[in-house]
Amino acid sequence: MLEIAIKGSKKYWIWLGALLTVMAVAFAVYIDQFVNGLMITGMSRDVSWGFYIANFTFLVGVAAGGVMVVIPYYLHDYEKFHRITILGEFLAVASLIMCLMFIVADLGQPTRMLNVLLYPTPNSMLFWDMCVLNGYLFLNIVIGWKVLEAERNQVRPPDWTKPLIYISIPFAIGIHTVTAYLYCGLPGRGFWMTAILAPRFLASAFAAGPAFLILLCYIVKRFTKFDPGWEAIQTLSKIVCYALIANVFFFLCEVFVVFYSKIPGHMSHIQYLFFGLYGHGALVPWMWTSMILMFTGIGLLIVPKFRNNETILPFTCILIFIGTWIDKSLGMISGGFVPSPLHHVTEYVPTFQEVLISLGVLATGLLILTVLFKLATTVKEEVRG
Amino acid sequence: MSDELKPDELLNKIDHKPDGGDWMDTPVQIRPGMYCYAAKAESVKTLGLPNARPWNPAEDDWKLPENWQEIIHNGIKERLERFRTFKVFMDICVRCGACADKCHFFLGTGDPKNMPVLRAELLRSVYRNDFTRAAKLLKFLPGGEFLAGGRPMTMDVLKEWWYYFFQCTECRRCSVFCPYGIDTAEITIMGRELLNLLGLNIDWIATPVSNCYQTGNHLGIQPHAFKDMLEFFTEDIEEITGVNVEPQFNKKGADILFITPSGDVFADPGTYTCQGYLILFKYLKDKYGLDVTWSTYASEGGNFGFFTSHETMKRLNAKMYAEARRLGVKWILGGECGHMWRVIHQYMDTMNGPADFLEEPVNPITGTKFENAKSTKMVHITEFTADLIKHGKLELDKSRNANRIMTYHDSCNTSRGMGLLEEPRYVLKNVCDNFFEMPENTIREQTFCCGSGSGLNAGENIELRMAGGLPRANAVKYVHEKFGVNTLGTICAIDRAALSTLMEYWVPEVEVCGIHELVGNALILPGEHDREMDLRMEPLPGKEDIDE
Amino acid sequence: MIHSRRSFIKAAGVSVLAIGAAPAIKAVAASGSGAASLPSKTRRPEAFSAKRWGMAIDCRRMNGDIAGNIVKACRKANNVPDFSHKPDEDKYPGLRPPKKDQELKWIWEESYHHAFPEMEDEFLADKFKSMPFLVTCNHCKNAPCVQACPTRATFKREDGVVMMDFHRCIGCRFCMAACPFGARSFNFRDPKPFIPEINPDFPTRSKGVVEKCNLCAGRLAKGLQPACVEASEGTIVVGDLEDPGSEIRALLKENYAIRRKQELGTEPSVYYIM
Amino acid sequence: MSKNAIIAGLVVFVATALFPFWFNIGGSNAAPEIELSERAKAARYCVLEKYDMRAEHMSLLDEWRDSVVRDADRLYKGTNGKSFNMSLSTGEDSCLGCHTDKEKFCDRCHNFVSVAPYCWECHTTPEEVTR
Amino acid sequence: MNQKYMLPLAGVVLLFLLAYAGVEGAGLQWFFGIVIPYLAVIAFIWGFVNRVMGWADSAVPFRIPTTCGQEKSLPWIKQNRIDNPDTAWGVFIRMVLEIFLFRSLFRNTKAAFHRDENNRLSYSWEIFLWLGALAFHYAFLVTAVRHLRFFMEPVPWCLKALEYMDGIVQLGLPNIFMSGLVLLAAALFLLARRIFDAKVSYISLAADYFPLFLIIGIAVTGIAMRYFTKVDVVGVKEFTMGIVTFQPVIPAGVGPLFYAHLFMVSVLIVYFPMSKLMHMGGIFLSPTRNMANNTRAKRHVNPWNYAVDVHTYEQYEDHFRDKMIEAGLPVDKKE
Repeated sequence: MLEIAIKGSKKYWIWLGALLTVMAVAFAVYIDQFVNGLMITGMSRDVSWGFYIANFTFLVGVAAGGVMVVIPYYLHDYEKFHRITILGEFLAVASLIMCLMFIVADLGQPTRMLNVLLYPTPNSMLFWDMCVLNGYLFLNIVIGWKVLEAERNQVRPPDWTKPLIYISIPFAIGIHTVTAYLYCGLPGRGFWMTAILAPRFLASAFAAGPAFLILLCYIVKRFTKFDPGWEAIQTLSKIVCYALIANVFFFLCEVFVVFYSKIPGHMSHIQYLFFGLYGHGALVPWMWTSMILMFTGIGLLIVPKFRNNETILPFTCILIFIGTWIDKSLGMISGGFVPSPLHHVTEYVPTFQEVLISLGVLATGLLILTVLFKLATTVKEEVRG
Repeated sequence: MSDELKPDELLNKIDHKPDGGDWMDTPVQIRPGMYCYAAKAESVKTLGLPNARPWNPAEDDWKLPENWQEIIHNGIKERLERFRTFKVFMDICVRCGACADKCHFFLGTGDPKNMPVLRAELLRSVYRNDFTRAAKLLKFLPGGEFLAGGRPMTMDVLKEWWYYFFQCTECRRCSVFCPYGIDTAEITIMGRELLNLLGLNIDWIATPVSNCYQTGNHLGIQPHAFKDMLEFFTEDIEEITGVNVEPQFNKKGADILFITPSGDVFADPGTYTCQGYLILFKYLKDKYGLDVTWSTYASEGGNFGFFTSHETMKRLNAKMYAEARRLGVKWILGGECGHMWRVIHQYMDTMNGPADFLEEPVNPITGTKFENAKSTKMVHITEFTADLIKHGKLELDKSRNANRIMTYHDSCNTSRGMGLLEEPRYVLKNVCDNFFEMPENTIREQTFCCGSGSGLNAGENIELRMAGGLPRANAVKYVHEKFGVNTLGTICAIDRAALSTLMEYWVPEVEVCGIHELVGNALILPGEHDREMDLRMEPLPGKEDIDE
Repeated sequence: MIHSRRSFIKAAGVSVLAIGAAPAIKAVAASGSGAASLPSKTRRPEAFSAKRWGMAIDCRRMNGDIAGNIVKACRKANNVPDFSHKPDEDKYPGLRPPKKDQELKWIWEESYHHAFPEMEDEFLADKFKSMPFLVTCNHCKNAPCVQACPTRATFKREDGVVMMDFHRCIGCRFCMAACPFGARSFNFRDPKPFIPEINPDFPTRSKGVVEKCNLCAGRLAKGLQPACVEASEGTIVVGDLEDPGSEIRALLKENYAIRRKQELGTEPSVYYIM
Repeated sequence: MSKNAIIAGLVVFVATALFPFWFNIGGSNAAPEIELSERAKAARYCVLEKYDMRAEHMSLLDEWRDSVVRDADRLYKGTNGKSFNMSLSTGEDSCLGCHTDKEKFCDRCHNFVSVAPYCWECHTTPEEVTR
Repeated sequence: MNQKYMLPLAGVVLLFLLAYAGVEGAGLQWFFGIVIPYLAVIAFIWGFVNRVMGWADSAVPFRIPTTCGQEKSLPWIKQNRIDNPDTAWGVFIRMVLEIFLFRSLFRNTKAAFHRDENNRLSYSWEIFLWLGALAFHYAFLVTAVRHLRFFMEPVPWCLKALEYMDGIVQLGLPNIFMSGLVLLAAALFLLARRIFDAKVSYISLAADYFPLFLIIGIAVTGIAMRYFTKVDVVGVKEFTMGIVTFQPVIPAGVGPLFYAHLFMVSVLIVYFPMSKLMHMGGIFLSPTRNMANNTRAKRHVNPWNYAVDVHTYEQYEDHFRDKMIEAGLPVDKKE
C-alpha cells in the first residue's frame, strides 16, 4: 500500500521536498543541541521546560482529539464519520510521532532514554505517559492500517481489530489525562495543581483536534478527489463548539477559585499571564489574544448561520486552533513556571534554534501526515472508482 | 466442463496452507483435469524432434529411451553453459518465499508445488545433486547429503517435472517480486526443453507447432481458407458499414506487412478484433493511402515453438523476417497478441536478425519514428494506433461503444515481458468512455495470467485452467459487481479465447473483446452508412428498438 | 584455580544466555567463586551513618561572610560550576558565553521573601529583611522529585539523603518541575570550563543531567562532615534526626526552628533556627 | 553483464575481503605494553586477577557505581581478601589513585581496541588536575 | 520434531562444542585459532571466485529483463525509467535500489482468500519480510565492518564514528552495540518465519536452516563475549593482528568461547561459496534485473546462435501452389 506514497503529482513532491528541507535544517541545529547541550534553548533554571514540552502537550491534545471521530463511528455507529475516521486515526499517528520527537528533543541525555524501560518506575507519571503514548500510537497505526487495507481490498477488517478499536478509546482519553497528571500532581506549582486540569486538557483537546481535522478535510477536498462530506464536517464543528465552551468554562471556574480564594501561590501565575508581574509581562498580549480568539470562535460556532457557512468555518477553525495553541502551550507551560516556587520571575522566550528544531519536528509530522493522508484518500478514491 | 466441477466446489478445494511433510517425499499424482494429453507422435515427427511415439501420461510406462537419465543430465549441462540465467537461478535462490503466493496456479489450486520456488526446486534439487561441488563435498560429512538438499533424477522426478512444468504459464509474475529477479518462466522453459529431449511434450503445443511449421499457422489453415475467412469478415463489415474493406494478401512492395495470431482469424471473439484491423487498414488506405498487406505464409503471429524449445521457436519465427524480405515491405506491424510479442521483443532480432533489409519503422501518416523498434523493425499495433489517435488522424465515434463498460486485462507477456501498459489504455480510453481499472495488485506489472497461457489452453485440463484463472476472474468479478463492468478488454489472442471460457465459468455476465474491436466500432469509415450494429452484429447503443 | 572457575562461569553463562537471563549470570558468578572468597561490598568503617540525615541552619549566627564562604566551599567540594568564572581560552577555545539564568546552584543565599514566600509578612522583623538565608535541597521525607523521576535516577537512600545517580539521569527535568524549593539545577552545557579548580575527589557532571545537593554523601562515607558544615563556623549542623541524642536534635529541642513550605507535606529535613 | 565487468567486480570483492591482510603488510601483532606505576608494582595485587581484570573491569565498575551511589557501599573486599575503595578516580585508594598514569595504563589498551568510554567526561584523574 | 531444522541445529551445536571442547579440553588453540581460519579464508576466496567465474563462463544469449513499468515507447508516453530501463544508467539505478534497498522485496504482498458470499481474493502489502531482510543484512554489514577494529592499528576515525553511532544507545557498560542485537533479532525473526509460516516452512530445506542457526550461533557467542562472560579484547586483538600480519600468536587468557565464535565464523565462510549464500554475488548477475529493456531498439547477439531448419516460402508455395492460384492469391512461380 505504501507504494501509493511514492507516486504523486509535482505539487506533492514540491511539498515533500519543502518539508524535507526544513527537516534537514532542523536536524543540523539539533546536532548542535546534541553536541553542546540544551544551552542553545531559552530554558533556564527556573523555567526548565519550554517550547518543546509546550508543543508536546498541545499535540497530545490533537492526537486525543482524533477519538472524537472514533467514538461516534465505532460506539454509536454514526455513519457520517465513516469516511473521516481513518483521517482522525492518521492524524493521531502523526501527532503522536511529533509528541515523541518533542520529548526526545527535550531530553538532556537522549542516548540514555531507554533507561525508562530498563528501570520502569510506576510512581512516575512520565513512565505512564510513555506507556500510553506508545500504546496509543501502536494502536492507531495497526487499526488505521488494517482497516484501510481491508477497505482497499473490499473485505471485512480482521476480527481482532474490533477489540483494539475499543481499547484505543480509553487510551485516547488516557494519553491526555496522564499528560495532565504530569503537571497537576506537583506540589508547589499552584497554577497546575488543580483537579480540573485533566478535564480542561481534554476539553481543549476535543476543540483543537477536531478543528484541525476540519481544516484537513478542507485541504483534502481541495487537493484530492476525495470528499470527506459536509455533514461530517458539520458534526465535527458542533463537537468543536461544545468542547471549546467547556474549555473556556473550565478556565473561568479556575479563575473564580483562584481570585475568590485569593491564595497568592495560585493567583500570581494567572496574574502574570494576564496582567504581568513585577513589571514582567511578555505573555500578556498573547493570553488576551488567545481569549479573544476562543471567544470569537465560540461566537462563530454557536450561531448556526456562521457555523453552516462553508467559507467562514475554516477561518473559525484557524482562530480556534491558534487560540487553543496559545492557551495550552504558551500559557500552560510558562504560566506554571512563572513565578518560580521561590517567587522569582524569570521570563522565558524560546530561542531561534529552539523554534527551528520545533519546526523540524512539525515538518516531520506534516510529512508523515501528508503521506498517510495520501494513502487514505487515494485508497478511498480507488475504492469509489 | 462446468458440470464436472462447480465454481463453489473448486473454491472449497483451495487451501493455501500446505500441511507438513517433505515435498521431496510427496510423489506426484497426475490427476485428470489438471494435465494436457501427450503429444501425438506424428506432430513430433514433422519437426524431427526426438522420441516420437504414442504414449500416455496416465500410464506407468512413458516409453522413454534407455539412456534417458543421461540425456537429461547432458541436457542440463549444455543449458548451464548456454544460459547464465539458468545457472544463476539454480544457484542463488534463498527460498525466502516472497514468490509463493504470487502464482495464479498456487492461488487457484493451493497445490504447494505450484509455488514458483518449489516448481524451480523440482529442477534445482536435481541440479544440486548432480552438478554442485557442495553436494560432492558434503557427501563425506554425516548428514551432509541432507544439508545439500539434492535428489537423484528418477522416474518420479521426471513425472513431477512434466506435470508441473506444464502447470506453469510462464507469466513471470513471481519474477516481479523475487529479490534476485529469478524468472520461473525461464526455468520452466528449460524444464520443457529438457522434457522435449525425451519427446515429452503435450499435444496442445506439439500439434499447433507442427501445423505452423507446415501450413504457416497453428490451426493449420491453408492459404485459400485463410483468404476465405477474411473475405467472410469483409462481407460482414460491408453489411454493418456499407463499405468494402477488402484486404490484400502476399502483396509485394506494400508499405507494411501485418502479422497477427491466427486465433484472430478463426476464433471468436478474436474475429471481431480481426474485423477491427480490417476497418482500420481500410480507413488508412482510403484516407492516407497506406498500403498494408497480409501474408498467408507468415499467417501466424503466435509461436508455440516458444513453449517447446528455443530451437523450435526460432524455426517458426524465421518466417516473419523471411516473408517481409520476400515481399519487400518497409517494416512489420504486429497484431494484438501476448507471447507473440514476447518472442518478437526479446528473441526475434537476436535469433533471426539482423533485419537490415527493412527500414527503421516510421509511421508514414504522422511521421513518428518508432525509436523503440529501431532494430527489430516491428511495431505493436497499439503503439501504431495510439500514435494515430494522438495526432488526430482517426475519426472516432465513442458513443458506438457506450454500452461497453470496460476494464482492461494486461497480458502477462506484454506487461512483464516488454512493458506495454499505457498504449492500449490510451487507445481504449479514446474509443470508449466507460473504463474502470481492476484492483491495483492485479494489473500492469502485477497482472494475473488468464490461466491458459504458454500452450495450456486445452479442453482436457479445464480444472487447471479455471483454477489458474481464478485470481484474474476474481478481480474482474470485483469490478463487475462494483462498477457494472460488462466487458473485459485485452490485447492477447490466447486471452480472448481463454478469458471467454474463464468468464463464462466465474463471471458469466462479462464478455471479452480485443482493443481493436472497439476501434473498429468507433472508427468512422469514409462513405459508411449509418451503422446500426456493432461488429458482433448486435444493435448499437440507442439503436436497440429499431430491430424490434 | 582461577582457570577452572572462569571456565565454569563461561559454560554456565552460555547456557543461561540461551534463556536470556542476565541477572542470573551475576548470581552464578557470585556463587561460583566459592564461599571462602566471596567478594563483599560494605561501608567504610569510618563512615558516618544516620537513620535520617537532617540539617539545621542557625540563622541567628548567620551572616553574609559565613554564607559566602559556605557557598564557595560547596562549589569547590562538589565541582559546581561558576558561570562568572572566565574559562581558560587555550583549553576551551571558542566557547559560547554562558547564560546567567542557566546557572547551577547547590546551596545559595536567598532573602526571606524568596526563601519563605508563603510567609510574607508586612511587619517582618527588620533583622530578617536583610539576613541571608541559605537554601538548598531539603532532602524531604516525601520527596516529590523522587516520585517524579521516571528512571529512579533521583532516589531516596535509606539514610534519608535524596541522591542523584548522574549515570542514569536522562535529563527530562521532571524533578525540577516537581521540586517546590527550586533546589535542582540542570546542566544546560558541559560544566567543566566553568569550574575554576577541579576537585578530583568528586566527579564533575556531563551536560544534560540534573544535579543538586547530595549532603556531601561522599564525604560522609569517609567520615568527613559536609563541606558546608566545615565552612559554616558552627552555623550549620548536620546530624541524625532520628537519634534523640544527636547534636541536631538537641538544637531543635531547645530552639524554635521552621522549615520551608511545610504546608506541602514534603517534610523537609532542613531546619532554620530563627 | 560482460565477463570483463564481472572479473573487475570480483577483483574489487577479493581485495575488499582480504583488506585486513594487505592493509597490515609490514604491520605488527604487538599489543601495547601497559606501564604499571610504582605504587601498582609495589602493591602486586589488584581487585581481580590480571586476565579477569582485563576482561571484566568495565562490568565491575558498572556494578560499583550502582553500589556506591545507591547503596552507599564503598568498600570492596575482593576474592583475594584485600579491600579496595570502590571508586574510579576519587582518592588515593581508587583505581586511578594507584594506576596514576591514565595514558599509559588505561588509554593504551582502550586506543588499541578502539574503546572510548564516557567515564572520562566526568571523572578526572588526580594527575590531570594537578598538571 | 521436524528434522529439516533439528538436524542443522544439532550440527551447529556440535560445531560449537567441537571448538569449545577442542580448546578447553584438548588445548587445540592453534588448530581452531590458526589453521582453520587460514584454511577458511583460502576456501572462501577460492570458492567465491570459482562460483562467480562459473557464472561468467556461461553465455547470456538473450536479453530478458523483467519489466515492471511502462517501457520506452512513444515520446509522449511516460516511461518508467527505473523499473523498465532502456539505458545503462536506468539499469544502474535499478540495481542500486535492488542491492541496497531490496526494492523487489519491498513490493511483496500477501494474498488472502476470503471464503464468504463475495469470495474475494485480496492482496495486501506485506512489509515484514522486507523489513526483516533489510535489518538482517544491514546489521550484518555494520557488525562485520565494526569488527575491523580488530584488524586495523591504529583504528581510523571513520570506524570510530561508526562504533559511536552503533553504540549511541547508552545502557550500562560496556556500550550496547545495536547492530549485534538487531542482527540476532532479525535472524530469529527469519528463523521464526521459516518454522511457523506454513508456506515458507514447506519450501525450506535443511540448507536454509543451517546458515541461519550458524549466524545465530555466531551472534549469540559474540554477544555473550561482549556483555556476559567477557573476553580479554586486548588479547583478542593481539590474536587477530597476528593472523593478518602472518605472525600468529595464541594469546593467554582468551577463553574457548572466542575460539568457538571464530570457528563458527570460519565454517560460515567456508560454507558460503557452496551455498545459497552466494546470492550475495548472484544479485549482481541476475539477468532479469541487470539488463536494459531495449532489445527491439538495439540488437542483442547470441554467441551460440546456430542455423536451424526452416520451412521456406518456396517449400510452402510448392505445397499449396494450386490452391493459392485457385483462390487468387499471388504466387512466385506460376506453373
